Amino acid sequence: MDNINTKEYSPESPSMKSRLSWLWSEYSVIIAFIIIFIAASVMNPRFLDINNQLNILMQVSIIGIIALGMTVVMLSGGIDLSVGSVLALAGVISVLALNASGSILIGVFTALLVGAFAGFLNGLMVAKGRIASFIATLGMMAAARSIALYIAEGGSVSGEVSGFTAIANNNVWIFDLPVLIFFAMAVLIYIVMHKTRFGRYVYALGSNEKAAMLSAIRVDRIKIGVYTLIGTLVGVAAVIETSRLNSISSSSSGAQYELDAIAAVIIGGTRMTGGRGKIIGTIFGILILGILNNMMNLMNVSPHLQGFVKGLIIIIAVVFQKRE
Amino acid sequence: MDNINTKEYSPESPSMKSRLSWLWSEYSVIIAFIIIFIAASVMNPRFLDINNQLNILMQVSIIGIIALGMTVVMLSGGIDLSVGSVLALAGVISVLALNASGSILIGVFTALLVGAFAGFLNGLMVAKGRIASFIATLGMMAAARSIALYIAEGGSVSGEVSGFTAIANNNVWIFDLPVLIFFAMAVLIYIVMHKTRFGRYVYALGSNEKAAMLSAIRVDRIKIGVYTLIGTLVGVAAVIETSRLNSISSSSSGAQYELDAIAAVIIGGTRMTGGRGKIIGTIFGILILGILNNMMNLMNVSPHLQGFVKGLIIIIAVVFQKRE
Amino acid sequence: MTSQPFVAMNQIEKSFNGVPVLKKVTLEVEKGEIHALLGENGAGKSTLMNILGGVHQPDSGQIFIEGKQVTMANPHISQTHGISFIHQELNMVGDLKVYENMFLGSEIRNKAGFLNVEEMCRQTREILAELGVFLNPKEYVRNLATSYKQLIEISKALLHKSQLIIMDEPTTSLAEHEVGRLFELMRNLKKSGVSIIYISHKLKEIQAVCDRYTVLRDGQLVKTDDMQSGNLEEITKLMVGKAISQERFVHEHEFGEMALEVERLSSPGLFKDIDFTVRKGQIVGFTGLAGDGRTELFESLFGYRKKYTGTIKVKGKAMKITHPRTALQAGMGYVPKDRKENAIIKDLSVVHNMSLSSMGNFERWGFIQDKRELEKFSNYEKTLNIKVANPRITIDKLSGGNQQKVIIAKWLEADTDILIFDNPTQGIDVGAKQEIYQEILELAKLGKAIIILSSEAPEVLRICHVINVMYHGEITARFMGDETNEEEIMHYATGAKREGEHIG
Amino acid sequence: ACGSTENESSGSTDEGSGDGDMTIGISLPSATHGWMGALIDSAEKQAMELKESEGIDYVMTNAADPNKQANDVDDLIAQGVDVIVMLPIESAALTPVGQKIKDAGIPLVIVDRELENDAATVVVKGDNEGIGVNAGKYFVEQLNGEGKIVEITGPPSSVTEQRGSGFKEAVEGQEGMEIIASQSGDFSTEKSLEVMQNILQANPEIDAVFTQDDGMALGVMQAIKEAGRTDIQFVTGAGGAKGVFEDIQNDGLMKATFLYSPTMVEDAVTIAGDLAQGEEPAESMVVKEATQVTKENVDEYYDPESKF
Ligand SMILES: Nc1ncnc2c1ncn2[C@@H]1O[C@H](COP(=O)(O)OP(=O)(O)OP(=O)(O)O)[C@@H](O)[C@H]1O
Ligand SMILES: Nc1ncnc2c1ncn2[C@@H]1O[C@H](COP(=O)(O)OP(=O)(O)OP(=O)(O)O)[C@@H](O)[C@H]1O
Ligand SMILES: [Mg+2]
Ligand SMILES: [Mg+2]
Repeated sequence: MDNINTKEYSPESPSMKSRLSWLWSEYSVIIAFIIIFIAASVMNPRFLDINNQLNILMQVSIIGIIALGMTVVMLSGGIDLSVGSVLALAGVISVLALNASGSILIGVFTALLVGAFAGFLNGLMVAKGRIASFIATLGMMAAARSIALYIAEGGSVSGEVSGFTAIANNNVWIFDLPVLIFFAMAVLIYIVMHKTRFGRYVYALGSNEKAAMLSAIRVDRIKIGVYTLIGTLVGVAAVIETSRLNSISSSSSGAQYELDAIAAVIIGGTRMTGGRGKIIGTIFGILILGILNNMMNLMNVSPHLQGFVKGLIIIIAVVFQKRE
Repeated sequence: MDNINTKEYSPESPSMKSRLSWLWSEYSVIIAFIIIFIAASVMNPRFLDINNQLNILMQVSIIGIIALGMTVVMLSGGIDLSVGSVLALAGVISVLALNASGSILIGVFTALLVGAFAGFLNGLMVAKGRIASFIATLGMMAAARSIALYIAEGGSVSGEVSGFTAIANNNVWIFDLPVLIFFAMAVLIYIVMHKTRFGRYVYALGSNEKAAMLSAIRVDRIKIGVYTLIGTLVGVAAVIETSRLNSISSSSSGAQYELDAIAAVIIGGTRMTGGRGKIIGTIFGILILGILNNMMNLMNVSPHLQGFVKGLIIIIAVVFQKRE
Repeated sequence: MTSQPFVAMNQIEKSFNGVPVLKKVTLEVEKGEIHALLGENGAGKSTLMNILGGVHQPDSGQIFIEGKQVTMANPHISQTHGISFIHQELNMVGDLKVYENMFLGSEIRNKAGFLNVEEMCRQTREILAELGVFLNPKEYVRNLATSYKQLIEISKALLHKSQLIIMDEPTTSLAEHEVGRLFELMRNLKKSGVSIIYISHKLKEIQAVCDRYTVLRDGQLVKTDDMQSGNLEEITKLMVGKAISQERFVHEHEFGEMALEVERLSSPGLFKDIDFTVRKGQIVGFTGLAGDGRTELFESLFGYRKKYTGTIKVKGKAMKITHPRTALQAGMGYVPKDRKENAIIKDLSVVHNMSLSSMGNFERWGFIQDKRELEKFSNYEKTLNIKVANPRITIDKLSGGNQQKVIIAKWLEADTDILIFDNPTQGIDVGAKQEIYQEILELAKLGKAIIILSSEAPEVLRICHVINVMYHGEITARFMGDETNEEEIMHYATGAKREGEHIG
Repeated sequence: ACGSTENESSGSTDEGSGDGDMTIGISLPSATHGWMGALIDSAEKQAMELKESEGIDYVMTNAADPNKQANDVDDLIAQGVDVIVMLPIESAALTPVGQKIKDAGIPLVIVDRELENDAATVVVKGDNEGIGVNAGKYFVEQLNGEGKIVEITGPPSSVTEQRGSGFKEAVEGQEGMEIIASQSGDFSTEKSLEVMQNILQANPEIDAVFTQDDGMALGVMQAIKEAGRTDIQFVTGAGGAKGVFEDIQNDGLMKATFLYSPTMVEDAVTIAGDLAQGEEPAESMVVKEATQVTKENVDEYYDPESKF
């Protein structure tokens, strides 16, 4: 038995201690998460309730899926401000398609398609138009919201096909389906980023675009791919959001999702300028935000002061983890 | 005569033609502005009305002042999302101070102080805490709005000192005072950025932070200075905004000002990542936005579609001017 | 009294992440001497200097300036002690103008507190002229060639009227005549009592200008001595543990078929009417001064620049190369110069940098096989003698020379038939240089077509079969490698002489 | 309608009273404009009062979008609150959430915007459509069926939609009445000022201005004052803000506003308190009339201490 154990300590798997210090520097967000988790448990016993835990998971799943895509975009050195608006647009159009066709599959497919197409346009603007991603996606943010409002005449549209709400409201064992979709997406994006050349190229591009290009990487395609990917993920999120409430609002759905998603990515340790960061970090980042929102509801913080508390804790979480 | 003329063509003052091309590459935003201006004149004859022109100037002055500060922040490689919230906070506190003291001077001074202090905190977080400016100012955005809401109990506060409204509602010749304040600030910031070493260091820092540091520049101080500067400018904007209507709303005042300010800066040709850009560009950027808003009202564009039109024109303006 | 050295670094120790890099190193520099600091890549030279310059803090040991102990907490403090530092990696602010870079951190201001632009421009022109450089001080640095950036970096250090100037490989992208001027300047500085610490891997330079030398090896002091008493061979031995020949490589293998034919390649303002051919197994060199257009030429050939005319034939087939990817698919590889900007991805690990251009070699079912990457890397680690403790650390933690070797490994792994090396031995120590030449020769023997761009005439002379000399974007001469010498090359490179082809 | 939930809810109330205290859960949108800010404040004040007088605890949550509000309600249900007060951001979107509350056996008090099913135990609402309709009638009356009208709307939302369509409905019957411009003032005074300035430029002749919110009306009046326009006969608002009342009192350009007071939430919280204590609601629908406030009756409604 001993033998097998020692075998693990080959030169490439360093000692326990250096492993911990590596964990700390690479994944300090996990430690921040654990501390916040413990603090929350102590402050309110209801927090640990299994139902509450499942609620939190459910609550972060939509922004979580978007944050996964945002991680990829930010690793590539860009940003996507349009996610919230595109979610509204994809939701509105997909509900219309759903109602028109009566087919859930078509509804879902439409959402993905609209999201992917909006992302593709963002990618084109960034890659071929050479527009700063901030401004390109700011434009898309305004435009997508505007089209959604126009189509839905400023109001919300509701699904009329029974069974559509099942997507977000079904459970598998104790988990809500959206949570499982989130985890599936997380695993998928993890694999894409760490096990395929696409992911490798994204990191390279975010770190040094010129060197990436001189390494014979088609930087433009990768960029378009990155924005199309987040667009598709936003489409997935739109399906869940629409199905959950069986309706989507052209005016308020998705409002400020970009800020939450970006906050999760940065709390998760991804560098603003790209090239450095981890999918796992983002997952813990989004969990931290979820716990914060949940705790604020549980603790009855004065509504006017919730922003203050949230802002403060985000900053503390980030200060706490920075190591460079 | 000829002689004098040729003397001008020393290697450092290029020919007319190359001068034009230089103008184009450096100040293409001005050309975009001229085109939009002409288009607006053609589309609606009322646009050229002197009162309308003065209105536009008045309308851009508040965001304009903020955008000047945003230019400096973005040149340094940062961003400030908290401007709108800090404006509300500075406004609320200054009205309270104004009413309590009965002194306009104290009111104005308080606004500047609150703005500068919030900026200083942002600067500390970015420089000493090494927090990404996006996240630091996102935290400040939430916190400042929250405190403003808390102080004003979610409502708005009104000035009770006669004479306070004069600040924003007086004219000098045909110009409203806020317009003149905006121009004065523009000249001031121009001088700071191009004639003092502070400005030089801001560019250096935004372009290559490591090189700036190795040149023995105290990078931290410059960063703190940059955020304090924009904070102070936000304080100035808060005074104008409050004085204009003699009241400020803790909930809606300043909402999304950050997006307009950032858009103006980028339309003005400043690079997202810092180091490159011009104050003059920002001024034309803000004028373009002002004309856009004005034209959409003049033409009575459907509110649902305004976002689309605005997003589109911003992107076109940016595509049109990019030259690299 | 006078025997007190200007700077004394005593028993300096430093480690990064638990890996010792400097082990009780002692260095003394007298007033008015030029002191060479020598050693292999990764020996710790730059680290030692970074400690003196306030960039890094030592783990233990003391620094004395004129006998007084000092703490170099940051670059600013170091500067106030009269120390200027020319860093190994260029640290220019590209978005500022030449004069703004020169005076960054020490601007001249008028009485009102505003910047005195005219005075700064005047002084900039003056000091650049001393190095034989005539530039518009208001030009943006980003528009300048690397050699100019390096010269500006040097001038900036001169500007401070320092008592000690640290020069960490200042000549890596300079041409011969520019180096000559720099040496002249250094000798003048020495006369006026300024001390200089000079780091370079070009031993001829060391001999030409240095008074004393200190050799480091694996972070340990090996020897400090006067220059006269040691000859180059001895120093080399101290550095790498064996003697290195400076002889020309002998080529005995046969050339294969035509690999690359370039006809009438032109790009306005960059290069004009370029014709040349490379056969399999042939090593073709291109040399010239800065601004001769050779980098731009090959960047175009490699698809990084797109605005050019003319025909490119790869293995007899005409190709339109519009992207580095197409170039790679056509069988071309390119090791760019200025590795910091163009070659290394500093956030990727050493292994991942190596595999970046040839992901296909490491994939199975579309997924990357980590193990295969590591295995391949350990091969290169041995053959190229790359010094790295753990190949999973990010590449920016490696010494400059080892970074360069990883980049070469990257293109060896891509296994292209044509390999273009732009300044392949920039900042590489003599031992490693030899290894890289050896590797290149092996590749040629395997039938690869090799192109070497270099500003160092001796480099192309040592290894190339054919040498092209460029001047102002044109090929002004072509020699067989064994039928010419440095002097002749210089003639054509400086435009003093211009002729048609020298070989039939 | 709530007969079926009665049994279940009494079950959960028992549990609640088991640990000795009762809790009201409040789910509101976040304070993005003055009216909502005032409403949140009113709700908190009323809840605090209940806490002091009756010992009923409360938990308040705020959300910027329907999904977040659904999350908030999940949290409230998970905490086992005894009654929920909700102002749905979107009626349609929060309807399934209301159902969930009902299924959990928790009484629900809906404020301001109705759900599309019968999940609510009690609805306390203003009359958004009524604001538009009443304002429309007022315009027809004052302008004698003829005139050029400018409309300043809120940001796109169902509230804006209802107020706007009520107004159009009432005005469209009149041949001579025309809405010459309709622009959004985003429920913000500053934005409305700017927008009105521009509209004044575009339209040399305007007879009256309909604004969907009192805060916006203040901005509109400022713009008219600055432009020195005399053609505009009156401006109307909606809500019941102190500043607007004062202008009506002082014979300003504001001639009328239509009540839509944020204090409606106080009633809702009070009713929720009663429900929590197991009382039957007196009525299942409390409609706050969009009462027209003009010079004649303004003193009845004016409260100098009001924050709104
Ligand atoms: N910031 C750092 N973090 C970790 N290791 C470092 C760092 N800087 C340098 N090292 C390591 O320290 C050792 C010495 O590096 P240094 O740059 O001093 O070498 P050098 O003698 O200047 O080599 P070269 O001639 O290639 O420039 C190398 O092994 C390098 O990997
Ligand atoms: N360097 C790259 N940059 C961007 N996209 C790439 C790159 N390489 C491959 N791809 C994408 O993957 C797809 C398949 O690549 P392709 O078949 O061209 O690779 P390949 O030449 O077979 O490479 P290898 O032989 O190394 O596997 C391409 O259509 C392209 O979209
Ligand atoms: Mg070095
Ligand atoms: Mg292949």
